[in-house]
Amino acid sequence: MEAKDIIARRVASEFKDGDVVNLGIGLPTLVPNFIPEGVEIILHSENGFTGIGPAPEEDQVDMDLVNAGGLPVTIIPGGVFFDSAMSFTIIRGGHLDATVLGALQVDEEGNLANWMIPGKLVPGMGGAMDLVGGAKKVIVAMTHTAKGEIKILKRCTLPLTGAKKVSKIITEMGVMEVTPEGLVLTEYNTEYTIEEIQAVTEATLIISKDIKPMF
Amino acid sequence: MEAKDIIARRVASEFKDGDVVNLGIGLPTLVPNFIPEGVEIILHSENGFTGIGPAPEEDQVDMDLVNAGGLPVTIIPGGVFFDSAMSFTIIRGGHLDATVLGALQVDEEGNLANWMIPGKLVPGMGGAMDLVGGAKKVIVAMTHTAKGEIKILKRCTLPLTGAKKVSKIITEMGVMEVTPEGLVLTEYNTEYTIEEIQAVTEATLIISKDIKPMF
Amino acid sequence: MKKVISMDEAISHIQDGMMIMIGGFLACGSPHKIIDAIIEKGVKDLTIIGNDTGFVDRGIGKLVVSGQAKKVIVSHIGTNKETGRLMNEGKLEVVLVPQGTLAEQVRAGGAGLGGVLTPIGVGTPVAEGKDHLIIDGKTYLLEKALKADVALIFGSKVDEKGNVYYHESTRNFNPLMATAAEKVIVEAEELVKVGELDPHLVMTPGLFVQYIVKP
Amino acid sequence: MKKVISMDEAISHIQDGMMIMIGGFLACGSPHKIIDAIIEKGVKDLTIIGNDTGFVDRGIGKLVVSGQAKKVIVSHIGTNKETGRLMNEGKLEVVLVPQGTLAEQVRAGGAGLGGVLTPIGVGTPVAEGKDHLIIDGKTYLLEKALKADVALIFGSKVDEKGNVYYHESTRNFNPLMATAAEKVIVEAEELVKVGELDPHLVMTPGLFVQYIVKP
Repeated sequence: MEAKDIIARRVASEFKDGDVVNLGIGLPTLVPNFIPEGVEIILHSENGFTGIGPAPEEDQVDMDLVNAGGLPVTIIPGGVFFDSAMSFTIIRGGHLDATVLGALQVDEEGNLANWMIPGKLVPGMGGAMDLVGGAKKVIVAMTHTAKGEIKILKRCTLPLTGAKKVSKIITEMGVMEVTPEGLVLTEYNTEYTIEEIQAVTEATLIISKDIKPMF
Repeated sequence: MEAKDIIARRVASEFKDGDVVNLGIGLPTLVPNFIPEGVEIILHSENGFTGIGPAPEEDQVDMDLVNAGGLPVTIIPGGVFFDSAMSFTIIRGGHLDATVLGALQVDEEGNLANWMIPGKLVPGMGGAMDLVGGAKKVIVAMTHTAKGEIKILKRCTLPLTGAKKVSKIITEMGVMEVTPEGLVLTEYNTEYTIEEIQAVTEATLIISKDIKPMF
Repeated sequence: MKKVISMDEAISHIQDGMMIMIGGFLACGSPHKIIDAIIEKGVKDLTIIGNDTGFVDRGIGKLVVSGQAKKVIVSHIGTNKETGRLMNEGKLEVVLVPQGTLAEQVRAGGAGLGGVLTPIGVGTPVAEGKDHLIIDGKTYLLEKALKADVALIFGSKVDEKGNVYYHESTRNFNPLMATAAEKVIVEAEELVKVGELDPHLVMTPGLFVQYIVKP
Repeated sequence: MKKVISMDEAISHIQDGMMIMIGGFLACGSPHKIIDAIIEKGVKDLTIIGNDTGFVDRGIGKLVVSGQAKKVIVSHIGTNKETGRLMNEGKLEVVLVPQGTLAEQVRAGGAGLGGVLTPIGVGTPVAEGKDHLIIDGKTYLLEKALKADVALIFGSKVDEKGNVYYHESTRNFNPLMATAAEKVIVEAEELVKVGELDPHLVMTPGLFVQYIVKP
């Protein structure tokens, strides 16, 4: 299984029936493929609806109905349209059970940076700051490193998206919970040793005494 | 013509085609009877719609559709329903061309008191403070005195609904504009002399040099 | 997620001393059957947030008459003489709030905002003891956000996922309150299957609603 | 009140140096024909408030590419490389705002509120230089209300009184912006007669709309 599928599958097991979830663009959009049977989650799209359905057939594309990445999608029965103020009432008001986003950097305090690299790349935060600040659970889902570059740090060096907001980090190597003591490795992918995982992690990993395999 | 009809008729001449107007309960609700032909005003109901129509026939009463006084009404084509937040976005945001309300007291500074008499009557302000604070033009429409008691004062003694917000006072005796200099009598009902009007007005009336009959 | 429950179960979520929001405007759009069930159950010391205290025999006012409210936060009490009487006797605390401010305070509670910066009430008794902020030369009151333990709302059509449509002027405070409480219980006038409501006509997305009762 | 006007007349309301709001989310729900007409007219030094700068060849982004914007206030610029390039060259001022904050700032402008008290952005670069308020122990940023000279919105169905229905995810910022400008011009995808829209489905009451163009 590819790294991104490993990550998406593990993220999918975080949810319980009825959870309202916002999935960031990229890797997080793979999560619905792995939601277990019997669990129904409500997918929220910050541009203004709940109930994101699968991508339409090419001849069914309706450009009035796109996701937050601007791509055509569908809406499932029970989905609802609303404006941007209501969309962020849902996000900021604590009505999202979880958000799943990627990161440029994340650190042991639960700080997250994913909206700019000064002087280099400034896409803007879009809805990410609201999602990180408002969701009950903030799950960072990403490959453990970016082409060898370390992303899980002691302290983020890039401008923050949110301060001390991350709940959990899920990579292809393991699952790390953000606690007041630091990052606790609770599960790991047995294709790696714990030492190998620590070697590509700047933050000190506290090994949970209940640590178990990721799957 | 009764005093209240005189007042309502004069208020009705304040509006131009397309104006959005909120009419308080009581006397102001008579205003639509006198709107001139060719002028269409949009009536706003603060409980959540525009386009208040005439009262329904008894056998057409629908208790889902009431005005801000709780009485059954109708909605005209082009009317729109909304929630209380939108209703007061319209009011507070400056999107009402005028509001017409009664008063317990009004004064030469344009202060208005119409929501409580301490220790005696405390109905509450309802939407009146928002209406007085938000409408572009605040018209006080009332009988000049209340059973002989003077209501147009130098300074209100009752708790205020709004400070320095009144634009114009229209009574059965005349029309007074609130200006930085005080109340300017611009029109009067020729059934009274100016002296008679001043006699039942505590505020000093500045007589407009262009003063003219009320009709 | 089964949201449709019995009235008994719904009422079990309402406990002595709770802060509850109740939708409706002069009893139009109030959850009448839930109100009756609360009276039957006899919980006490409730703090009630609503637009008004309705009438002695209809709407929120019945809970004032029954003596189950220790405090009400409303914009208007003039249509229920019992509210004034109990207030004057010191048996009921009454906080009067301008209607538009109340709507925004509830909305802010639901939207995760700290409060509302409104010009309404400046220079009136409403402003006493509140922080005044001057922004770009204009004075605003800081009115804090409101939240509740339970919101009781009325929906004209509700689907099994809790999506709500409000007919005509029944909407008023209902959609705002649905965002601002730990638990939201909707009294459905009509219960429909998922997919039967036009997703554009849903005014409260089902994610806000925990329980539905169909009396 | 005749609101339906020609594109030429609509464009005449847009002048050099104006602050304009433009609806849409990654070009979904943007008034494309009006944008094209602005490019043809060639007004300059515009400050544009929108969710994002769309794409180089679609949406608000076309006004960035054409060099007519001197400043943009948006949440995201990552899908339009020209925005970043002009910003880096000092030819375009870019203010990045969290999407939910931007939505509320526009809403506050329309609702007559002084600003927004949001927890989003605390501890990030967004907070720099802004007032921090502590309310009940939690820190909020004071983000000021936004208003514009003109708002350009897109409506799927518009009646002759300016009542607007937005289809699917085209709604986004459009109804918020329709409340927050001196003049509101709506580009109608379909123009219908008064009375043809369900008054529950109207998302922008016509009172907010000054002009309608049907390209």
